[in-house]
Amino acid sequence: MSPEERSFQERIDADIKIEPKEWMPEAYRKTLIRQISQHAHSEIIGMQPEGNWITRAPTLERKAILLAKVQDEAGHGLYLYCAAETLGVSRDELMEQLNSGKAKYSSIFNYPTLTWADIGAIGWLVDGAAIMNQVPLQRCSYGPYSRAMIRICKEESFHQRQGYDIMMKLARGTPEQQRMAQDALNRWWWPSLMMFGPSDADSVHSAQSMMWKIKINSNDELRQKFVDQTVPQAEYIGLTVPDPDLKWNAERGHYDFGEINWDEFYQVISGNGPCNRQRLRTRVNAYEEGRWVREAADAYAAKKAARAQAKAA
Amino acid sequence: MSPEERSFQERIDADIKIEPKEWMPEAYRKTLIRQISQHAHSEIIGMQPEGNWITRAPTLERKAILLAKVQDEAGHGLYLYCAAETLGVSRDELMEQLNSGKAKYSSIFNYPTLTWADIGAIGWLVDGAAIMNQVPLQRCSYGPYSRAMIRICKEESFHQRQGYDIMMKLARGTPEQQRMAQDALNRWWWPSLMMFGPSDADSVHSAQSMMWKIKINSNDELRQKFVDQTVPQAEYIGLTVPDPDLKWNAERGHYDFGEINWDEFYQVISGNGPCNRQRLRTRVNAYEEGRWVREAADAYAAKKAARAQAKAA
Amino acid sequence: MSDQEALFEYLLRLGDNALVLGHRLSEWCGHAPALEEDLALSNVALDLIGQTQLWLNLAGEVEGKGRDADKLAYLRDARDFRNILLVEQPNGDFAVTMARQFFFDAWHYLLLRELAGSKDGRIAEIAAKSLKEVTYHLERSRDWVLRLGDGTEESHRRMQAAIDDLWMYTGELFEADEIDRAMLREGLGPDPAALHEPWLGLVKATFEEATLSLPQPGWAQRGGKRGIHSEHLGYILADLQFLQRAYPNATW
Amino acid sequence: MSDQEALFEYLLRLGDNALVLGHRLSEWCGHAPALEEDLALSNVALDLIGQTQLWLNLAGEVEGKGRDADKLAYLRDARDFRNILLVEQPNGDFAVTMARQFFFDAWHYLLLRELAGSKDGRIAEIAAKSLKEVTYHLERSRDWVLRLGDGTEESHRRMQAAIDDLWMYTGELFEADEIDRAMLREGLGPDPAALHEPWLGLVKATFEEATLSLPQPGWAQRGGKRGIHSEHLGYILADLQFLQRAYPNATW
Repeated sequence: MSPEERSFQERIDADIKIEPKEWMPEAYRKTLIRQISQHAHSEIIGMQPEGNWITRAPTLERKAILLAKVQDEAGHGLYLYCAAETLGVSRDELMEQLNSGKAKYSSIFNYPTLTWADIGAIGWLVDGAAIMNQVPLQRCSYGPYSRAMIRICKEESFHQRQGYDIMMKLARGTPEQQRMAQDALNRWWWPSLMMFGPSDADSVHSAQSMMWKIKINSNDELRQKFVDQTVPQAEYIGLTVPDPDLKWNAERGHYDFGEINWDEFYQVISGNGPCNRQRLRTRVNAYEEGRWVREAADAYAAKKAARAQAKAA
Repeated sequence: MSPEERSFQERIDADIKIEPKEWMPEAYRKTLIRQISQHAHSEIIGMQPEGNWITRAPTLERKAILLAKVQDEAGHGLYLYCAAETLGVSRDELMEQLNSGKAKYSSIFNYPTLTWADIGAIGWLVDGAAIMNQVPLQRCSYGPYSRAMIRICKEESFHQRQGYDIMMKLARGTPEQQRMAQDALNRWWWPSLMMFGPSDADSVHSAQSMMWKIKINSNDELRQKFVDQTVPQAEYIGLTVPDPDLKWNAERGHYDFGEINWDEFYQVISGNGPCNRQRLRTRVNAYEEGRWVREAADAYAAKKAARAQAKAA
Repeated sequence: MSDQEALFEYLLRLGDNALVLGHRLSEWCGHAPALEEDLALSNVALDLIGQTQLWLNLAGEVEGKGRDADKLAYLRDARDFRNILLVEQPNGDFAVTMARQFFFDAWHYLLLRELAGSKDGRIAEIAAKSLKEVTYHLERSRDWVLRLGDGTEESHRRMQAAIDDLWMYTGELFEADEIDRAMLREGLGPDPAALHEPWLGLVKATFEEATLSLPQPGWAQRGGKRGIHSEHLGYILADLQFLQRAYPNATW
Repeated sequence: MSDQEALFEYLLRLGDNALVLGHRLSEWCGHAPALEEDLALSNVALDLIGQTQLWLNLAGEVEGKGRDADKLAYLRDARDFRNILLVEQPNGDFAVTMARQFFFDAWHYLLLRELAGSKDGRIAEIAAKSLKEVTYHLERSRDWVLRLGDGTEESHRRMQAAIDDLWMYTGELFEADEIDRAMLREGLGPDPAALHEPWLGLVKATFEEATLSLPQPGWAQRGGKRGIHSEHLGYILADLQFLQRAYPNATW
């Protein structure tokens, strides 16, 4: 370890935040860029499955809440791209990586939203899992990322409550609504568990990331925490978690749960999810169709600046 | 009058059909091309207002009937373009004239279809008025046009019955449906009367066209006939024709009816109807977006012919 | 028509404008040219949905038949909608959306400024609250007219085309009918015609700065205020109302 | 699941395939590349709507709860639809529509040929009638695959892109589940897997003649048969069902 590396690691061990202009190992920078931009991309792609129900939300209030939520996701994407930019990569570069299919985003957004209950399930389960991942990251070693996480977590927990509220309304609604709610839980449960990533045994890079404090807990730890938190919430509103192996283990003080179908996980990751193509295409179209607008804004800004300069001269 | 012209007029007076390869005055040819192509364009543009409800028709049977009807309109367009082609103008030329906004089509199709009842009203009133115009044209002097009219009239009268049937169902339905039916009659009545064109006093070219037997009755004659036929039909299903001046004139043996708002008529004709731009844009888009398909079909046909020839050689 | 009925109709117009334009803007969500615009378009849409709730709840109160904003938004068919034609026009490209927005915002701003002085305290209150939001909407849409008009050749061409296309829907904003006249008589709302001059002034000045041409005055499309809409509205409602229609006895 | 229930589900699949594809084709009406295609696409759509009525009426009869074809078509939500994913995919350009049609027609033809020998006389009768229509559909869509594949450079590129995009929806056509197995057991319907070889043979031969490449075998999207659809179906139903939902007690 070089002296620089040693002093870098000492600062991390002492819980001192690393700031953009400080020295950092190339691998730390690269890993962080990958992690932050994947997270940013997930926020942006994540706008689509929920956006699918904005025009069909069942009341004005639900419509406003949903729209505000999807708007927050755009905002989160923005914070995160800014955090990534402090590491020396531009938003445009990152977007090109997303559009070209090179960059990854959370696979959960490759599932379709089929009913209004899916909007509840996403808020409750998907945001719930996201928070579980993100809360520890508020303490991560990189300053801008840590601060972005603090803002994001505050909003996400709000979203999660709203999602749970939708589910509760449905679960206590008409028989058709109850069926809708249970069906959404059935479809989103397992993909939510997969959001924590592969089993620790199969997880690469984890040790280094933990030493750098850009990963705080192990995948399996967080997954267990999510299950322990969510199962009672499901029970409370009378929904059944779709896992025959699920049961409380008094000895461990945790719920035991069934095997995850990792085949499906890797299929979706590798591009074969129900909506992978659709999500990417929608994103690329928005980006390409917006090009002339961005160019116009730049051209106008340049003209304005030139005029101001001419006046000043 | 030249000898040719005289013999031409004699044939017409003797009710002998003029056929494509026979001599005819240039003005006769031009007038016919204008009249037939306007009629063809009206069929094509007329697909749009009704097409607007195909995906929202209220039962499978209504959906099938409506789709078949709009399909018939495409078919009528096709017969008529073929009839026009016998006069030495190609379908592509005519379509370009339509797309460029140079050619006219029936102004009635520049009104929007706002409810399902409009589909009934169009069938009953608009097709009703069209038939009134077209029935005499079955006897028109130009053979191909006359024969196209015979085919078209058969189908149109079928459409008119279907439209009236929709209106009857609504007029005898729930209060909301009754309201819908009356509202559609209110909106489509006057535009239907305008379909017969300006008052005879203001109608140009009429005398010559009548002599050539490409116009058989005067506008006002046909309009009166339409009113006389339609008013009892409205009464029969309990709808009220939106004309306070309408009343039976026992002396004339006809209904008297109110003044037509010719200002509106000329506004719509001159491009200011509610849907003029939309109709033309939709047509142009379909045509332009279909260009590569037509080109491919031509290229394939050429390749196939070349291969057949190569084989034969 | 009683004064009460006229007021109900008038409030529907205000609420339906906000509802339909908010819906159109919400269609952009996730498809905007940049993340900043996703945020901004959603902001405007959210303000408009909020205004919808206020106006339509008041409309329901005035009607006195137990209909609230949701019932009015989700359970009327197109012929009973009272929004102006402008707001239901399709989003088109970003230039069309911004031209539509600028025409609407400039008028909305002037209208709300008048309504903030309405004799009816409930109207005045909603208008005053909305005016703050709409002041910002106008600033923003005006800014985009400038940017696109005076941006690149392409953006200029698109903005000019958008303006030319939408112009015929602006006349309706300034035409008074018996309902507007009843509002004026009662001191509840302004004379629509009186808003035309300041509106045109603002539009002209903006277009001049943006190097855009003002279209020739021409025929005005009208009908929305009395429920004669374009063919676009029906499709908006098919989506908007699907769940309420498909599950009639549910609460959400 | 009882045999009766399985049969009901099976008939829904047949009916919903025809309904949804017929709907998609009807969206083309007035927008086709040539008048002849407006006529032809409408013809196919009309045949499919007719088949929908036959299958769904029979489904309602089998169910025995008083639902007819219209009730089944207009009053079920997306999760209760049983069509395969292929037919609900958007029309895209003409190449996408024709690729979708060819994949479907080739399968539909083979399926109906088997169903024409069903032990259930009602099924056999509908299948035999439909088979005549679908024979023509297949001829036509196959012809367009040839024309576009071996037409111009642009049409070739578009057709190949359409094929590559839709390929992942074709696997579902040949996968048997418990319902298919129940049908097979009772002699009511064929083994879906048995249709794969002749289907692939037809597709291969056509692509070869059309100078198109067969996509690599890959992951198959599935779910439609048990009601797990793409996000497109909901929008189809919002339009399709609007009037029945908005005016629940009306007859038309």
